[in-house]
Amino acid sequence: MGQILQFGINGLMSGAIYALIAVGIVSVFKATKVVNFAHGYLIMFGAYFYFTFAVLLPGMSWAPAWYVSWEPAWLVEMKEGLPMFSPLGAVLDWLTNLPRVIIGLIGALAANAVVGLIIERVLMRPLMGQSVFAMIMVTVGLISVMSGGAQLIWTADANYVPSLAPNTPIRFTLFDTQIFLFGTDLVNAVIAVLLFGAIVAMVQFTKGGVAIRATAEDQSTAYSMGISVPRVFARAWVLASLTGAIAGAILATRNGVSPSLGLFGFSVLAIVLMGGLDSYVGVFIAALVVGVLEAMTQWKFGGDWAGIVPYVAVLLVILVRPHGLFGQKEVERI
Amino acid sequence: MLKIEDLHLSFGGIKALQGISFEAQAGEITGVIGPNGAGKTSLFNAISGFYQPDRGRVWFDGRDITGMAPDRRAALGIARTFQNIALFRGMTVLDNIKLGGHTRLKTGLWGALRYFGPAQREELEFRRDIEERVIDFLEIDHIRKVPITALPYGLQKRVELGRALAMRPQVLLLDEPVAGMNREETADMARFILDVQERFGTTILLVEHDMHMVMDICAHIVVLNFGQQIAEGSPQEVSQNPAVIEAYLGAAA
Amino acid sequence: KAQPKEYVVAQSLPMTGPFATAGQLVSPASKMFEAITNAEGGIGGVPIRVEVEDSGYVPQRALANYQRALATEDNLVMYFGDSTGFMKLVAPELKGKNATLMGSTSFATELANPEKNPYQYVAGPTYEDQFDILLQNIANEGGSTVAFIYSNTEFGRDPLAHGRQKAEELGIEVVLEESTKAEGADIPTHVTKLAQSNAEYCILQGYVTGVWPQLIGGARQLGLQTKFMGTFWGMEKLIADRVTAEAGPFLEGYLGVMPYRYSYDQEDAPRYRTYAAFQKEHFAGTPLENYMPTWGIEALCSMEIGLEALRRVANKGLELTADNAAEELAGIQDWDSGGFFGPNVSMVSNKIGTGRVYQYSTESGLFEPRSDWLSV
Amino acid sequence: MLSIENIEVTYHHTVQALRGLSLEVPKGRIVTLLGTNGAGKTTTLKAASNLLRLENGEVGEGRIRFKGEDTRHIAPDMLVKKGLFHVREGRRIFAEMTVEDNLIAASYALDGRPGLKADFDKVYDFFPQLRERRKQIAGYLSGGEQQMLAFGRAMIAQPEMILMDEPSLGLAPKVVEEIFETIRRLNAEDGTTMLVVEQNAGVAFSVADYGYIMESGQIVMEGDVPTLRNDPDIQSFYLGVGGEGNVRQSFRDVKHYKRRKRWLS
Amino acid sequence: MINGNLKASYADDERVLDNSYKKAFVYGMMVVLAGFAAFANDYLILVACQMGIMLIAVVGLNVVIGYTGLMSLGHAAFIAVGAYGVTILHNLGAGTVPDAVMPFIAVPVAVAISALIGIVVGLPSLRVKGLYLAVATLAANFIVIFVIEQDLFAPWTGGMTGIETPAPNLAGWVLDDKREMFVLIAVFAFATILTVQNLFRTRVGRAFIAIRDRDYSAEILGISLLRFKLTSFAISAAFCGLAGALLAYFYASILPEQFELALSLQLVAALIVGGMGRTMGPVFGVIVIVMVPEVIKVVFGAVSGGDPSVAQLRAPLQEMAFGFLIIFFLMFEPLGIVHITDRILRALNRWPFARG
Ligand SMILES: Nc1ncnc2c1ncn2[C@@H]1O[C@H](COP(=O)(O)OP(=O)(O)OP(=O)(O)O)[C@@H](O)[C@H]1O
Ligand SMILES: Nc1ncnc2c1ncn2[C@@H]1O[C@H](COP(=O)(O)OP(=O)(O)OP(=O)(O)O)[C@@H](O)[C@H]1O
Ligand SMILES: [Mg+2]
Ligand SMILES: [Mg+2]
Repeated sequence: MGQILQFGINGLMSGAIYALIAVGIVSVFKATKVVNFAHGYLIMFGAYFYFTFAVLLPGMSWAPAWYVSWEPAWLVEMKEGLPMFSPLGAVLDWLTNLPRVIIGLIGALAANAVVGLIIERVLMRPLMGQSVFAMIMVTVGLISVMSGGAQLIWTADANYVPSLAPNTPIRFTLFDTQIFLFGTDLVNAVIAVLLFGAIVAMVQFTKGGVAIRATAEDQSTAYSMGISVPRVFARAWVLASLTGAIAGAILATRNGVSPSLGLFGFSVLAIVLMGGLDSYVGVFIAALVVGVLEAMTQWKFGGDWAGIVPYVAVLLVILVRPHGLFGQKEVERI
Repeated sequence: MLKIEDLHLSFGGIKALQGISFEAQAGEITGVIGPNGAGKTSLFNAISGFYQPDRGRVWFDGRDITGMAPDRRAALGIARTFQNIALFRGMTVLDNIKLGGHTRLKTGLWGALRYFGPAQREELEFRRDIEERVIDFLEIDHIRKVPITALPYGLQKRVELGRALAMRPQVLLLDEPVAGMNREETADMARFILDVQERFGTTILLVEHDMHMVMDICAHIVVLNFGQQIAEGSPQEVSQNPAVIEAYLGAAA
Repeated sequence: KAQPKEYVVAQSLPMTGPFATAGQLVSPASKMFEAITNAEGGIGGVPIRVEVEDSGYVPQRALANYQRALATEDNLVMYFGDSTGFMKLVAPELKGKNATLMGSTSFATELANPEKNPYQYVAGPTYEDQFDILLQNIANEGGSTVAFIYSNTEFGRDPLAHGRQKAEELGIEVVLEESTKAEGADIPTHVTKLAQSNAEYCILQGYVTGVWPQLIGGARQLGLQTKFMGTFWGMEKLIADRVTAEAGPFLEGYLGVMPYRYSYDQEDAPRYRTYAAFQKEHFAGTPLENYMPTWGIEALCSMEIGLEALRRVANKGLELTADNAAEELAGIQDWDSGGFFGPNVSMVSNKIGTGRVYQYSTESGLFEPRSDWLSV
Repeated sequence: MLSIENIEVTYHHTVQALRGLSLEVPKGRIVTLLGTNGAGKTTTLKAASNLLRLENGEVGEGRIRFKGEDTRHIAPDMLVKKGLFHVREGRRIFAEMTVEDNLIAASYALDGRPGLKADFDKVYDFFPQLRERRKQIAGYLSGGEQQMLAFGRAMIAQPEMILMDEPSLGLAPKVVEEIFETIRRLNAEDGTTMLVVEQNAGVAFSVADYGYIMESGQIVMEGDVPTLRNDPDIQSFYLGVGGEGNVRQSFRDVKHYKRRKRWLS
Repeated sequence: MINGNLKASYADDERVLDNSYKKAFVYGMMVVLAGFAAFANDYLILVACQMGIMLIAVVGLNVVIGYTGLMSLGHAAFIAVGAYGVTILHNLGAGTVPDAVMPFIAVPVAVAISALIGIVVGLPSLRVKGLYLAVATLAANFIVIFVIEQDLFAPWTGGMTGIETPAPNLAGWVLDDKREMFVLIAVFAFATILTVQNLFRTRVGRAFIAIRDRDYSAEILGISLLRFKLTSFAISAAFCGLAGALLAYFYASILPEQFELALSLQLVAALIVGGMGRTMGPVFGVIVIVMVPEVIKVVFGAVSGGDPSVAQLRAPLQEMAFGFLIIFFLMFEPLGIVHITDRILRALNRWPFARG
């Protein structure tokens, strides 16, 4: 029982992050009918940007001291004589890293937004009003471009980044089994859920929603209704890259930074379709479900099995409900 | 030939059809008119098997086809054109018309993969047939190899008719064949429809909002309103009928 | 018959892809090997040329590289492959004129199998041997429980079955066998399972740059006392240093088996001194100036062994065919490796079953010997 | 209000659809544009509302002015906000959205124009069927209902000028009259300027002040409505009267081999 | 309209090589290939073989994506099935069945199995459209690879460590040499193209296209969606299976990771670049997709002169080039290379009467 709880919680925590990744895919789809196969790679870029601003730049010789680390006297003396890896130590280490973490996040958000805008402006907008299929396949092409680009810029080795929150372990006993949790994972999950909620609120409950759906369905007619289609496009992509940046930073703290982060995109794609491409609610549920299923499989069968959980899940769901758990109607045929 | 018996059809709350019954006489043109949203297209969809009626039957020369799948009905010889053109835009005129003959051809997968031999013979035979019976007949020989997208609306409508004819239909359902055509083009289309009836003795069901045309070429007219059948009879009778004038024709008639 | 004007030694290295770091540090080492070898008279007076091709750590690409080399180079005498996957992919191709003496970065057990294919060899102990050494070490230290955490790849799985049974022999209980994704694994879950198993020792297998540091970091933060151990690919100082720099001193006390001396351990290693001199001169300003990573050492060792075999063929005045080379290779006995290995070593069924346990210290940033040279 | 000065339009850099077409729509008037299929009527309207680019068509020569302003570099949505609304050919409703949302979408045209608020009831009063189906997915509406919705969107936008592409397409005769009645009313009451493309010349003439006839990308005839009405060609080809003694000839009597008159050639 | 090919009979009009240029091209190709097989150096043969195998697969993919309009991102799975199919059959049959006849049994069976699995994977296509199908197939790809890698089946599939593959022995003719394989592959490639070409001259092929353009009105014409969607999937899976079988014969051993998403994407890319729904599309596409990296390799070798620090930039650049290729065509020549050649052909046709 306690075990189930343990892995259930782990699952929910990674599920929350899936949801955060998924929100980017859904937003772009809702606005443009384009499923962004390269979203995982947008996230990878986010991760690398975080790495750049939180590790590479502070590592530079010219980096100012306050940027590299924050060590006021009181902090230093508190650290004195603490055993290695003590809970308090974790908090203090985090405080020391705080400047890098903050600048890292800001930098990642900004840089990724730019990337998103470039993609929209250079690749999506010229195809606007024409073939959706083309736009989608362009994102498929982006996969290679971005993963190649990342290797060109940052090389392919794995790197490590400071965590967003103090990584104090949380330990408690439930149904007389020890439950272990990581502070940062909890915080990450909370961040993810909050962001998700905020975005859904923004898109769902404003008049903007209509404009977005109109644009998605028929761009030229939306235009002739006085809806600024390019703006809708741009916003969707920026939104995707911003959430992508955060998600990237989080994944980076969990698994380190490497081009393989891009692969997350595919399993999340499966999750998104499982939930129903255009339904935030459905996707959120799907994300959590898959997260938990994965953790459970992990627990019972081990890592290799966990890998295909999303794919099996999506196949089963689609066979029963062709448009996902909560998906609407027909999707654009490609 | 085609007998509709107490047909009921509804979508959620909306009652599209409520007890439609009439019979289309073999070799005649039967008009179906009515205000927008009266249920004309729905009726066609029910006949061609797209919607399953909640109640009522559809008889095709003495045979109950109510439960039958659309493709089976097509095979029996029920062809139709659509209110908003449904041609295969990726193909040439010729291929579109060839598609009409799908159910008449026998070639199976293996034959098709081989092609040379029976498949080829059949194809050429079929080609000759549609050339003479459809393409020349509709005067579209000059656009045979033209892709649909490059054709103006009027011609597309004609090609759609051609595709239906390629099925050698016994019953032909035409949903607003002259919508969006000017007087001249309408006249041509009317001519073709009459020729089809005269030359192949096809039973035709015609939905159209152009009253001049309907009144001129239909032998018999059924009037729907909000899914109900409010009148039936010869053009004269119908056009005199106050209910019809009130619901549909307006001052124009 | 006429002497060729040069012999070609071709390599596939992961210049890009997940192990780019390794490939990019090894390829200069290969150039060094070329220079030094030729300075010492090449093979029977004929100079060698080392050709490096990028594989991106994709077996098929490496295979294509090999086939291109075969098709374009007429005097290809030795090949160095960069993954177990490639070695297995290519193995069946090594017949007749397509055969070439072939070393690699891999310690896969299957490769040490002269009957099945005499041309491929392992320049050290196989992963199974390395596991033996580690488990032996655990037993010596009086450990009683161990966990195996391995990446879900053939690299990760290679020694498991064997390790299981060895542990049993030594009376060590395997309390957890956990497979993870090779990259981007779900760290919290794995660490949790490790914590719940509360193993004294944990052997990590099948990782190079990723995952294992996070696992150890996670465990430390949970305050686990588990001692972590790695095999060859988990023993690189550069990685350990980077982890320490970027994420903290998690790796303090990390143990592992390493077949060779580290490049900074040069007293009894004349060969290392030769290299060091060359590096000082030619690689000034690069990471290679004062240090040769374990990957480079491994590649060098592998090529030195191949070279030894080829020279023996040449000295007999025979043609440098793959078959002659393979025969001489199998015959290498009580060989003085010039310091790669402590003692003199022998090729036993195309591998060298010798190695040593080292421990990492975050202060010194060095892997320091924790055991004597063990042979299995 | 809207003036088009001999524009050339080509699609995909190959198909030339308009060859030096010019027309003028004065403020507060209703002008109709007639022509056979493929003549280029729709293209003309798309050019005016700057939607061509989305179909890979472009205006080469010539100039288009709306309220004196060259429209070439005004984005379509801005044009709408400036008061030029285009009712597209073939309905083009948002099939996956509800009827109501379709109307809301149209209200974007109001943004930035002062003192106007969307008035949905006006539309619903006009087309009661739409009120019944306000929450229904628009794609399921009947052809005619969709046409009504398309027209309703124009009413919501309350533009200064409407480009209307075949408003009577697929509508019941009664509704056609009503629609043209509103066109007249919108023009009389709100002073909305109109450019109406129609196939049904009869009704078009009943509301228009002035008319243009086009053939293969060019204006071949123009004049105020009474003159056009009495033109024999117009009568036979667009009004279908003519032949012996100005009675409408029955479709049954039409023959294939009747020579097709063309203005050009 | 004046043009170079006016037809005397419907039979002529139905011809595929309906003008002298096409004829010249096709017969020319045959000659070139024959010469190539005889004289090209080993490495070129190697590349050509890979092209041929990929070509067969892409032709198959074209049936589903290009002609039937069903998106698939998982066709590598069928190649895997074909490859593992023959290998396993060979291993099972070893001893009982004489080697000389083995291929004649193994290949058809493996192809049939691929077709069957194709039908299974195609099943969602009846209810699911577009993206959902794309991701369903993508998922199928992951799952097939996963199954192959499972220890449970390792005794047959060799699991993650891959498995050795047999060299085909066609009634005594053992093709253990790449050059011989090339002949075999080339023959099959021609055959597949011809077959597909024929398919689309008949009602079956037209039915596919109808389904692509708008399936509901296809149904009205009496085309059974169930039957033809599955047929389409079966055919294309079968061709990919065949490609897989040849691949197994070509390489001395195979690894699961050869058949992962990357390969599926390559197939799709080749199709996009070459031109979807067109006979020659796959041909041009494959040539480009395979050649571009090779060219980059050569060029790069020239400029970098083996300097490792530069050489390490090559692979990423190749990868990016691959992506840019897809994007470029989607944006500037969505109809693919065939569209370019069409224009040239048209010009040639009219010449000297008019300009194309
Ligand atoms: N699939 C559907 N789902 C929901 N309602 C539908 C559906 N199809 C038709 N309807 C409704 O049924 C009614 C009849 O529609 P139908 O298309 O038959 O009208 P119609 O007579 O063809 O009108 P028109 O002359 O404008 O084409 C309409 O009110 C329409 O809203
Ligand atoms: N998107 C397009 N791409 C290519 N050619 C086009 C396109 N749209 C229209 N055309 C061509 O331009 C010409 C004019 O078309 P347009 O639709 O403007 O005519 P129209 O007068 O509106 O005809 P209709 O009465 O059928 O609406 C036609 O020959 C048509 O083939
Ligand atoms: Mg209708
Ligand atoms: Mg038009």
